[in-house]
Parts: sequence; C-alpha cells; structure tokens
Amino acid sequence: MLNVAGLEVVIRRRGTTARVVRGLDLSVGAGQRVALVGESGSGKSMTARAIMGLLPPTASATGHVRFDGTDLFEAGWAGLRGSRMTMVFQDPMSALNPVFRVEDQLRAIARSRERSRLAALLESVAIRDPERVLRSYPFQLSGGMAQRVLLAAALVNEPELIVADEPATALDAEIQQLSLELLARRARDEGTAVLLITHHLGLVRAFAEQVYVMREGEIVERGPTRQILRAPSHEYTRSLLASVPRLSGAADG
Amino acid sequence: MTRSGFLGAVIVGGLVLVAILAPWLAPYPSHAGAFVDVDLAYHPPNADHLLGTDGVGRDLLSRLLFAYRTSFLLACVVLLLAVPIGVTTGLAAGYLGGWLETVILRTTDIFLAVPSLVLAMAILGLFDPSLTMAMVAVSFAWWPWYTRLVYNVTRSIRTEGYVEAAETAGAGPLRTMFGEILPNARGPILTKMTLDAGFVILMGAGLSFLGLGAEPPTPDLGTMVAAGTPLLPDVWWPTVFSSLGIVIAVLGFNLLGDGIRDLFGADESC
Amino acid sequence: MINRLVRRVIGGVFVVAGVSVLIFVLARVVPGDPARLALGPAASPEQVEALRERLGLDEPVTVQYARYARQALTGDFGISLYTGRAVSADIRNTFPATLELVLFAMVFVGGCGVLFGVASGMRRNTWLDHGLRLLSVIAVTTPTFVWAVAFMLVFGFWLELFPIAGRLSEWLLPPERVTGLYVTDALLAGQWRHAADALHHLVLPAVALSLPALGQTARIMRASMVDVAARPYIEFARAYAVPEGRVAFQYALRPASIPVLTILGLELVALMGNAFLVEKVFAWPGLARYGVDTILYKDLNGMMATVLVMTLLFVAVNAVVDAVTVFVDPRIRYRRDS
Amino acid sequence: MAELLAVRDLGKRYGRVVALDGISLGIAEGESLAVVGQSGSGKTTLGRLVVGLERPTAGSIRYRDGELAHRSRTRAERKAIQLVPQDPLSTLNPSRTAGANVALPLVVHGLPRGRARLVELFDKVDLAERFVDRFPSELSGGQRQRVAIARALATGPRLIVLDEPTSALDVLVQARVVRLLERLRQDLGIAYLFITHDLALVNSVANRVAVLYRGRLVELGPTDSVLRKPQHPYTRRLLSNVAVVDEAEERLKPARPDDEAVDQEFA
Repeated sequence: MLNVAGLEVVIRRRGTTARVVRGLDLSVGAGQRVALVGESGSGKSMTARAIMGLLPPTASATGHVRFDGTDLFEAGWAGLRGSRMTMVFQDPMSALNPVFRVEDQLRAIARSRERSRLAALLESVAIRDPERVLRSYPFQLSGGMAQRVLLAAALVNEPELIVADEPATALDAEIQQLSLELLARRARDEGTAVLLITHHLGLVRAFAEQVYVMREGEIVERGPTRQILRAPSHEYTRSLLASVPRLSGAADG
Repeated sequence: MTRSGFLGAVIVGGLVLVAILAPWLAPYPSHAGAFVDVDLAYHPPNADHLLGTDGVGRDLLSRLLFAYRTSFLLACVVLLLAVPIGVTTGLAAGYLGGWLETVILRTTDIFLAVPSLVLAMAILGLFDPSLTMAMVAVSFAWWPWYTRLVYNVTRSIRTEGYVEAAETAGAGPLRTMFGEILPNARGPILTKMTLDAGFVILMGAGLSFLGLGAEPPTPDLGTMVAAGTPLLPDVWWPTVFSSLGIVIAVLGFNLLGDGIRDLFGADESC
Repeated sequence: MINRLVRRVIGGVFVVAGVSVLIFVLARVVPGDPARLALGPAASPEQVEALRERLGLDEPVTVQYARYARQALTGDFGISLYTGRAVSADIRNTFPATLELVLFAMVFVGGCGVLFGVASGMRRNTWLDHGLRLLSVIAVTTPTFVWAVAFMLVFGFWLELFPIAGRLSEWLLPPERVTGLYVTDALLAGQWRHAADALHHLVLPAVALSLPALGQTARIMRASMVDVAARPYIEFARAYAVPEGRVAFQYALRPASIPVLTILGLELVALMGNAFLVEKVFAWPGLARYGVDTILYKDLNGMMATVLVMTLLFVAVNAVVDAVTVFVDPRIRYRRDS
Repeated sequence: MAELLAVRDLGKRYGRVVALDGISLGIAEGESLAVVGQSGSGKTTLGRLVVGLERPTAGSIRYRDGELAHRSRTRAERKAIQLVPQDPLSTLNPSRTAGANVALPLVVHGLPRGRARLVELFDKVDLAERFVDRFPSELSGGQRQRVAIARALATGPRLIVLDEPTSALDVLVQARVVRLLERLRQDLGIAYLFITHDLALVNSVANRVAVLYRGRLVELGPTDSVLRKPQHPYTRRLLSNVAVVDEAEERLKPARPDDEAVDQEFA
C-alpha cells in the first residue's frame, strides 16, 4: 500500500541545511500495522510529514513515496490525501479549530455529509453520545473525547492508509491504548494499512507487527516486533530497551 | 536584525546625533531662538536656506534640527516617568493579585477609556502650556499602557516553573517580581518603549499643533506644522518639511521597534 | 452569558463614573481656583467671587461632585463659559457631527484594515504584502493632522475633488433632524442631493481620521493571520484536503479576527482623540472641536461634559464590539463563570 | 524510620471544585514516596501544598515538629523542602545563566555562593564546570533538569518534591536522570515526593506508592506490593493500561476493564 524508498529530507534554516531523514526505506502493506519508533529529533515526524506531503516550507524531500503504486512526489497528493490516506494528529486540542462545532469540522472533510453517518462514525470510535459531541465545540470536550473525534476524522472517508503521529501522547495511557485498539481493529476488519509514529516501545509492542527503529535520520534496525523486542541486534535498540522503566525486575535498568 | 529594523536603527541613531549636534550642524544656530529678519520672511528653498525660511525669516533647516531636541527630550522624559510607574503597578497587580490587582486594573480601565491626547490636552489646558507641563501631562496619560503590558506578561510568567522554584527556595515577593519576572518581560517592554518613543513624539506634535505644547520661540515640529498650515498651498515648505520631519522620526522608531520585537520573539500585542 | 452581560454593564457604569471623578478632580481640584482660571488674571476679585458663587465652589469638593453628578445624570452639565449656552445644548448641536465622522471612520478601519491585513497575511512575502505593510506603517506613523492637511491640499486645493470644510455646502439647508447624522437624515427625508453632498464633505476628514487605526488594524490582522496559519488546525484542514479558499476565509479568518476585535475598543479611543485634530483642521462643527475650544478657553463645564460624552460613546461601542466578539468566539459564549 | 513529613486529612478546594479530599500520608527520612494518578487526580496540588506554594483548605502538614499548613514557613523549613518543577523548558529562568539559577536559593538564604560552591553543586548532578555559565537555551532538556536538581540541592534540603521531573524527556535521558536521583538519595539521605503519571516508572524511583484518584487517596503501600497485588480497582486499571515491553511484565498486569468502564471515565 505504502512504499517509501530512499527518502531524504533536508531542512534549511538560516543558511545551514540539516539532513533530518537519510535514505529511509519503509513499506506498509494493506491491513498491516507498522511502527516507526525513535527518540525526539530522530526524524520520525518529518518522515510522516513527507509521506503526507505536509512538510513545512523550510523542508524539502527527495526519493520516492509510492501509494498504491503512484509516486506521490511526482503525481502529488490530490484526490488521495484526506480521503484515501489520512493522518491522526498528535495533540487533539490544537488540531481542532476552536471556533467551529465538531459537526461542521467533520462535514468539511467528509465525502458523505449525512448526519446519521457522522453519528454512527462517532459511535464506532467509542463515543456514547454522538449527538452531543457533534453539537460541541472542541473546548467543550475532554482530551480523550477530542482524541476520538480526531480518530473519527481519520476514518470518515474510509482510507486505505492511516499515518498516526504520536496519537494522544499528551493524554493518559488509557486513551492512548484505546486509540491504538481502534486503529488495530480497523486494520483487521477493513484491511487498512496503519503506520504508527511513536517514541514509546511499550506501545509498539502492544500495536505493531513490524517495527522500524530510527536514529538520527536513519533506520538502524527493522523486523517483526516480537523478535526485535526480544532479541535486538543493534546496540542503540538495546540501550533504548534497557532504559524503558519496568514494572518488575531490577530498578536500575 | 531584519533589514527594516536595521534601517530604523540607522534613522533613529542619525536623528539622535542630529539632535545632539544641532548647534554645530545647523547653518544658522541663532535662528533656533527668537531671531527676526522680516526681509527674509517666507523665502522658498534656495541655496542659502535649503528648506526655505518661515514667517519671521528664520532658516527652517536650523529650526528643524533643533526641534528634534525638543521631541527627543519629550520622549525621554515621558518614558522615564511612565515606564517605572507602569512596570511597578503592572508587576504588583499581576504578581500580588487580590484587591491591589482590582484597584490597579480598574484605575487603568478609567485612564484607557479617555483618549491620551484628550487627557493630556485637558491637563495642559488647566495649566499654562509649556514643554515641562506637556511632559508631565503626556506621562500622566501614558503609564497605564505599561501597567497593562507588564500585567499581562506577569500573569503569563508567574506560574512558570522557575518562578515557583524561586518561591519555594524562599525568594520574597520583591525579589521574585523584580529579579525573576521583570528580566523576562524586557523584550515586550523594550519593544513598546521603542515604538512609544515615536508615538510620544507624535502626540507631542499633536499637542503643539493645537497650541498646547512647547512655548515659542522653542523650535517644535508640531508648532511649525501649525504655523505653516494657514499659508497653504502657496507657502508649502514650512508645513511639508516639518511634517516630513515628524514622519521620519516616528517611522524610524517604528521600524526599530518592530526589529526589536522580532529579535526578542515577542508578539504583536505590544 | 447573562453573568457576562451584567458584569459588562457594571464595568461600563464604573468606567463612566471613574472618568467623571478623574476629570472632576482634574478640573475642580488640581487648578486651585477654577473661577480665577476661567476669568483670567484681568478679572476683578468681585467678578471671581461672583463666579465662584455661581459655580458653587465654596462648598466641600465632595458636595460639589455629588451635585455635579446629580445634575449630569439629568443631562444638566451647567453653562458653558465659552459659548454662554447650556453645555447640554452645545453637545446636542455638536455630538451628531462627531458621531457621524467617527462611525464613518470606523467603517473604513474595520473594512479596509481587515481586508488589507487578510490580503497581506495570505500572500505573505509577495510584493502585495510588502506594499500593504509599507502603507500600513506609513499610515500609523504619520500624524493625523498631517494626513488632514495633506488631503486638504491635494484633494481640496489642487485636484478640487472634495470640499475642505464643514459638513454641507453653504447653499444647502441641513436636513430635518432625526438622528443628527446628515447623511442618514437626508436619506430619510429623500433629499438625495443633500445626502450626496454630506457624504462628499465627510470623505476627506473620515479617511484622514481612520488612517492610523486602519494601519494598526491591518498590521495586527496580518500578524494574527500569520499566527493562525501556523496552528495545527490549519494543517489539519490541509491534511484533509479542505479547499484553500475555505481554509483562508473560514478556518483561518474567524479565529484570526479575535485579537483584532479585542483591540478595536482601544483603537476607537485613539481615534476619538485624533478627532480633536481632524475636526480642527476641517472646521468640522463637532464635539471634538468644541472640546478643543473649551479647553483652550478654560471652560471647565464644557470640557468635562465633552470627555464624559466621549466616554459614554466608548462604552457603548465597546458593548457592540463585545457582542460581536461573543458571536465570533464560542469559547467566551460557553465559558462557565469561574 | 523517623517520620519527616506527615500529612493528615489534607484538603484543597478551588471554589466549588475539590482538588484534594482528606489525604493522609507520611514520608520517612530518606524515603522516596511516589504519588501516582491521571491528570486531575490532585497529585500536583498535593506537591504544591507540601512545598508551600499554596495553603490547604483543610487538614495539616507536619514537618518534623512544626505544623506548616496555616502559617508562613520559617527559614529552616523553607530550606528543608525544595521543588523540581515539571517542564524542562520553564524550569529555569531563561534570562539567567545556569549558575545564577542555582545560586538563587543561596542568595536568598545568605549562604556561601562563590564559584567553588556552584561548581560543587554542578558536580553533584554530573555537570562539568563549563555549564555554570551557559544559558538555559543552550542546554538540552536533560541538562536543564540536572540544573534544576542542583538548585533544589543548594539549601541542603531534607525533602524534595519532584513534579514529573522526567515526563518530557526521552527514555535514554529519563533513565540517566532517574539513576542520578537515586544516587543522590542514597548519598545524601534526602527524601523524595515523586509525582508521576507513569506507573512503570515507580518501580525504579520509589519505595512506596500512593495512588490518587479524583482527589482521594485510594491506595498506599510498598511499591512491590502495589504493583504485584493492587487492591483498589482504580490501581488495577492504571496498571492494566501500562504499555510494557516484555512478557514478564505483561503477566503482572491485571486484565483490562471493558470499554464501558473506560467510557465512564472520559465522558
């Protein structure tokens, strides 16, 4: 579904250029759950943006991003972005426009605008009173509710690929897990490809089949999640795993 | 700094130099005072008098150079009076809160509801207009703007981790206000001061345009515009050049202020 | 919502009362002897004494203020030393002219200021943006009276496109008074020629008056558009292929206009201050020019009333702006009072 | 173990909102007590009351023999209880150097504040002397938190309130800061009140855990037993939501509650 080959992203700032993504290869098949994991500054967010064609004006990308066989850097994202490929944003509160009702914001992006469909969609992301949420402004929702609305926005046009950029990082673990469960269900039931961008190895374990470990713009390790968490081959992955706080065992990590 | 900010700095720096060096730069330094030569009255710009002469034969260029002294003096004194008052009341209202906050903010509400120009005019009208009185009057109308600015900054800083850490470490209110909060408000304050230097000059010109500013024969930009207006359009040079004199100065401070704002990354609110 | 309304009304009353105290203290207490001040040094002690008695200056200040406030509430601001008439009559005669001027100028400020700011913010770093920013900064930094004088010279004397003084040509009689605004009254009376003539007179002073606030509005609108453009919800709209036009004029404009609304009240105050200069230049028979004259003439009753009426206008306009803000920003509408 | 700080029936209201309701707990000398809960549980409020940034509306806070709840603190008491704030971006005054930030409590309390003393404090948190003259903007998140810890150590405190000191840091940096904190506690015998939302973290930072839920204390006990045998359903739910990285941990987690229960929480 998604195939990234030799992706390079450079950022120009005050005369200097920084290569934040260096020759990245990655692919996500239909129905697959893939995670791209890395620390802050590893270039994982820029990768997500390059895939979605949402790089800031100071950044530029080369290489290939193919969606369903089409090279997006050549053909562009028209007709794809927002409908066949969508994105779940990091912070639900700032991604929703503060002065418009949820219903208006969902209608603006949805191909089908029937209210009953929107309500059903909200119910599918575990919102129990969709009518109230549709009538609400974002600031009237809890962070958890707003996160579900973002998920609903990502699902409304029944996309074939969802890129989730650190969903609900600022929120409690519970809503984080719920978001991932809903995305996983979508992948299983509808064959949607999901790419999760995260810094949290625990979430990777809970969600992904395949994982790519990223460090300073490069993929240092890739493979099936279980294998990489159980027997990491790269030094960096090992030290990451060793640093994760554990519920049991030695306190020093 | 941005290109326009740099241009502003050059203009302001140049004008400050001009004001300081006026006695040496002016072709006819004595024309800055009560000089009269009726034969020279209303000469258009010529080789002897680059900007022409006014109604009593004084060289306009010389008077313009000296007028900047008046303007800068006004701006300096007003800011020196208004900023400390505004900063202190703003810090107190924003940090200490309680009834003090209510009293200070409601007082500024009252001042801000009356146009500063009108407030200054009213005061000047009651006393005999003079440059000194104009400084006091404008300052009287000006301080609440700094109260508001510093209040808003203080409110947004007071819950920052380092302020609370200072409080926990045992810093008293004075140290916290002036040592921890104020240094972090210097960007917006400096920006506003630079912009305001221009606007004070603007208001001073407005006051003297109405005859409420510096008393003759002190050279003053607003007075010079006012003196020229009735003779328009035939005698155009006194009005045009003194107006340009005002515009250049205010523009310089404005560009510089915008440059300083960019430098500190402050927002447009000041 | 209701709470907010009540708080606003109380706030407005408080501001008017506060200004009345401030101006009363300035006018009656600070100068020492207002009667001597009004009559000048040439007046005899008997004349001064007579005026003191007429103004009730021998009583304690609090009593004086109480009487002044009581009378002001009934619309009685005393006698103007400048015109010799009741101040209330002077205000009735002059206020509509100023109101017409200020309202017209505010239309320019709101319309053109917002338009220029949006255009600038959307076409960031193009020649259009640079041009509009330069115009805005010149509009802000040029004194209002210089604008007034320049317009008079260029459009009045040289191009002879617009009249340069007064509200109506001399050969026309003012329309029958309904609102006091000539353009409106003439339209109400069906006097098209009068309306056009009044409008013709209004253009130069109103534009001159509006320019500084217009430039400021354009600058803040631009900054606000730029700020909003960087918000995640704009990126969100783009990520979901919302059409660009809709992003700009709906998604961005509405939140971006909120900061402009919040400073509109303060700009109105500055604008009323500048009216004192513009009316003087264009011989506009309004309250602001009356205010200048009363101040120059040391007419305390006239001066105090002028300031109070302008404060009332400020409070009224602010209430309107507030209502608009509430409409634009739902966060205010639904915020629980804490 | 001698009790250093004792909190009894502590309550805090903001208007009609109850942030804390009848909390009682104690911290012994040199002990690390973790306070865990979701946002809105009252854990940050508890920290603010303990360091004295706010006064409680009910109950008592005893430090050694002094009752702190309703009076201004003495100099000695101020020196004894210090704070490390949460956000590395705002934890230090951006317009002062790292050294000046650390020197502030020394200045306030009239303690020796020469270069040597600053270097000594920086050394305690594994920062070289050159960092003394750096501005916060020139430091990484982890370095800023170290400076904040050095500042908290300056007065020789007996108790430090750590308000999510690592939640904004990457895991590698977090692990280093956690090791540093643990070493300092061993070496200096300081007690911690460690506020966090991350149950997985408490195992490496605390002897005992207090679980707060909507302003109430729902569970309090040794770390090991709270993690292995959680008594309160809320603790079990928190535990079930920890995303772990290996099977041994997974076995520790109780079963997740169904979506219905989750919904109630977030409605």
